[in-house]
Amino acid sequence: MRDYWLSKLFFDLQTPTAAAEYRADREAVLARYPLKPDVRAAIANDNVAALAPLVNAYLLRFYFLVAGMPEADFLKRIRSSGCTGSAATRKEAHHG
Amino acid sequence: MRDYWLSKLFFDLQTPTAAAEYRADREAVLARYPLKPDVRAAIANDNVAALAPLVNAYLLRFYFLVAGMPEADFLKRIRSSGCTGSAATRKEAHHG
Amino acid sequence: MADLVGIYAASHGPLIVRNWDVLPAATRSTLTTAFTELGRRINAARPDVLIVISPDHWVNFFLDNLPSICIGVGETHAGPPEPWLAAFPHKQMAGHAALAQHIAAHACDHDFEPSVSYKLALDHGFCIPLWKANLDPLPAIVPVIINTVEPPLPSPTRCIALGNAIAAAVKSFPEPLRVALLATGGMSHSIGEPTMGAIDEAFDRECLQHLAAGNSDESRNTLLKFLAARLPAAGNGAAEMRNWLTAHGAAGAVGFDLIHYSAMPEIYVGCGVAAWAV
Amino acid sequence: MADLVGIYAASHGPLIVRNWDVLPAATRSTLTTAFTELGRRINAARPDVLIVISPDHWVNFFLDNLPSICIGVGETHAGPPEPWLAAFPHKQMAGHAALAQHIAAHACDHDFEPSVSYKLALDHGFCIPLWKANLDPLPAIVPVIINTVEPPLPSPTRCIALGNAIAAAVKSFPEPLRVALLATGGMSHSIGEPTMGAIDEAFDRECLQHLAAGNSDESRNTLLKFLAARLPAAGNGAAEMRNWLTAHGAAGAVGFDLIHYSAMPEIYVGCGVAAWAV
Ligand SMILES: [Fe+3]
Ligand SMILES: [Fe+3]
Repeated sequence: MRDYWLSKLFFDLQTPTAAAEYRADREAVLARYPLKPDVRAAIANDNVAALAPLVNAYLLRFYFLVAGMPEADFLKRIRSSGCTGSAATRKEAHHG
Repeated sequence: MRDYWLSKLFFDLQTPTAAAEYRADREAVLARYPLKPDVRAAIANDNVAALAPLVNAYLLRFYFLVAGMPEADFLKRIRSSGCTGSAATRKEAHHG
Repeated sequence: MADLVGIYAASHGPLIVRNWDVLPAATRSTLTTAFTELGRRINAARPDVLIVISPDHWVNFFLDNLPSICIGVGETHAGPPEPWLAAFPHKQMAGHAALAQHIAAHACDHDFEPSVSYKLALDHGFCIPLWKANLDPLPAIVPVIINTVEPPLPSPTRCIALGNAIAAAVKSFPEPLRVALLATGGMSHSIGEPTMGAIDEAFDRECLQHLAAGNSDESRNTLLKFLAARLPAAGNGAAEMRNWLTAHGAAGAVGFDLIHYSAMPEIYVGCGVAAWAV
Repeated sequence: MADLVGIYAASHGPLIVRNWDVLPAATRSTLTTAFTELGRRINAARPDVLIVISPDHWVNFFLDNLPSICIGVGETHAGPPEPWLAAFPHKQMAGHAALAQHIAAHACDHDFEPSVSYKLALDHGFCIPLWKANLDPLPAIVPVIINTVEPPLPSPTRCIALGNAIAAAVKSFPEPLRVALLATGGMSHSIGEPTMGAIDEAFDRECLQHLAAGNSDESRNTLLKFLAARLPAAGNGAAEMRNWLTAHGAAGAVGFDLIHYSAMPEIYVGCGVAAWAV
């Protein structure tokens, strides 16, 4: 199950203008999305493990690129997250 | 085959604000859509017969309500248009 | 472990609401009686969740990405955006994300290719029957949108099969839930085309007979042959009979109870209200 | 009367473009050789239209309405919106609305429920192979988007069947046209999940063997069993093998020619380029 507004935030940050605004003033951008408090806290703390189950893996990875986290850091965090892979992957067996 | 921008215009006019703006200043609204000249002329002339094949029948009917044409007039025009029914209907047989 | 506790269908012509105050008293009385009986039956079935099968009338989708079938998996759904439905009593309606996701996954596993939506507004196709039937409490809604307004439209054959798949998905849902299904739209009518206002009463009555004949292979083939021959001439709005076919496929057995039918040119539709046995 | 004149597949990893200047010389040379040979073959087939089967990587669609399958019926398509693809030589690409509508109608008639789009931007999944293969002239493009990034995903079985339906639709198109098909994506890779960077070379090589074994009922069943067992562990990006399966279903006969395969961790993908006999 995805968090709609978290996903929408990450989706919208794909445009270079939105990404630049986010890097300049995170709070102003975040204020436009009705994020749940725990989701908002996970963003504030760059908590990869908490965000991973709530959003598509492609969007997750893209977000941390935009947010300025080095890819090596992202990889370390996702690997220690306890996350076993994206929903798309986990659904494979089921979708046969 | 539908005309995308004509359809988009009619679709957008569903909001009361857009409909009010259209009634107050058609040209300002039309200028925002890259309409082909013949499509634009058909709108200017309330040419139901010319517009009918280019747009979904629900949107067509809705547009003339917004544009202020009495339903009786619309019916007279669509009935004399030579149009044999919406694409959705014509597709029934084909789609089995 | 979920149970399918009721299967229903009802027309949803906008004029039922838009023109209510100027409709003949006899029409209002007939509609009130029919929808009250529909509501009485749904309330009596005590569903936790109501799967509502309806078209989208250019509210959620446009030519950018027009789905054949869309399943609403949101936790909530917005009320109708049509200005003339401003008095509809729910601005937000609860969804049932887990059941909806289960139905979507089951559909993908069984050879359907639906789209899914986490964020839908439910237009008059959903809300007129819900409102007029006066459901109390309003169950959680799982919206299933079948495109009947502009190609791509799923074929009648596939709508029956989809109903069957939805019923199987409900039965395989791992939590105890009472689930009902309401199909909306139809019967014969035309919107924005030369036949607007015309109702093909003979089509509607014969269609009801075929639905009453049940869902054996033979009855289904007879119904599909009838539709192939007659649906194209029954008006673009008659394409909404796909929703009834989905309900019919979910029922999958003999037992169809007509609550009301009459041709109602004053609201532009052949107005049918019905219940299937479960 | 249209003819299917070529069927191809190629990986589309973004780093092929984003990191081109910093890739090892040997990698660049290998990629250039493979894509040049792909382009040579497509150009030699002289297609008027190229059906391109690719995922959408969150460019056109969002959770509001996420399709399993979408067919692009526009007269034109926009070029890639990714900033790092700004140098892609086409801001607009011609579509083929008539063929696309014919494929969509044929799909609906044959038990598929695609969405259709009149307005798509073609992302790197489409444009990296088109660019690197250096097609001249660029044929008209009919985009077929198969969702491989986030459920709902069509099942592998259905992707093979869809390819078969696309081939039948092409053959039944009433105008003389030379039509080729290019599937993009895969092979094994992971994006944004713990295995990111890992490549399952054994999976890729065994998958290629199954594709080379043709499309008899027996080969297809063996392939599908292999995928059911191994695809889930080959990374979320391996879901894009659905596009290869669609090409395989369109080919429907023995004759598969591997142009290139190597595991390329430097671009995060098992990189395959191939052609089927037609
Ligand atoms: Fe309707
Ligand atoms: Fe990809």
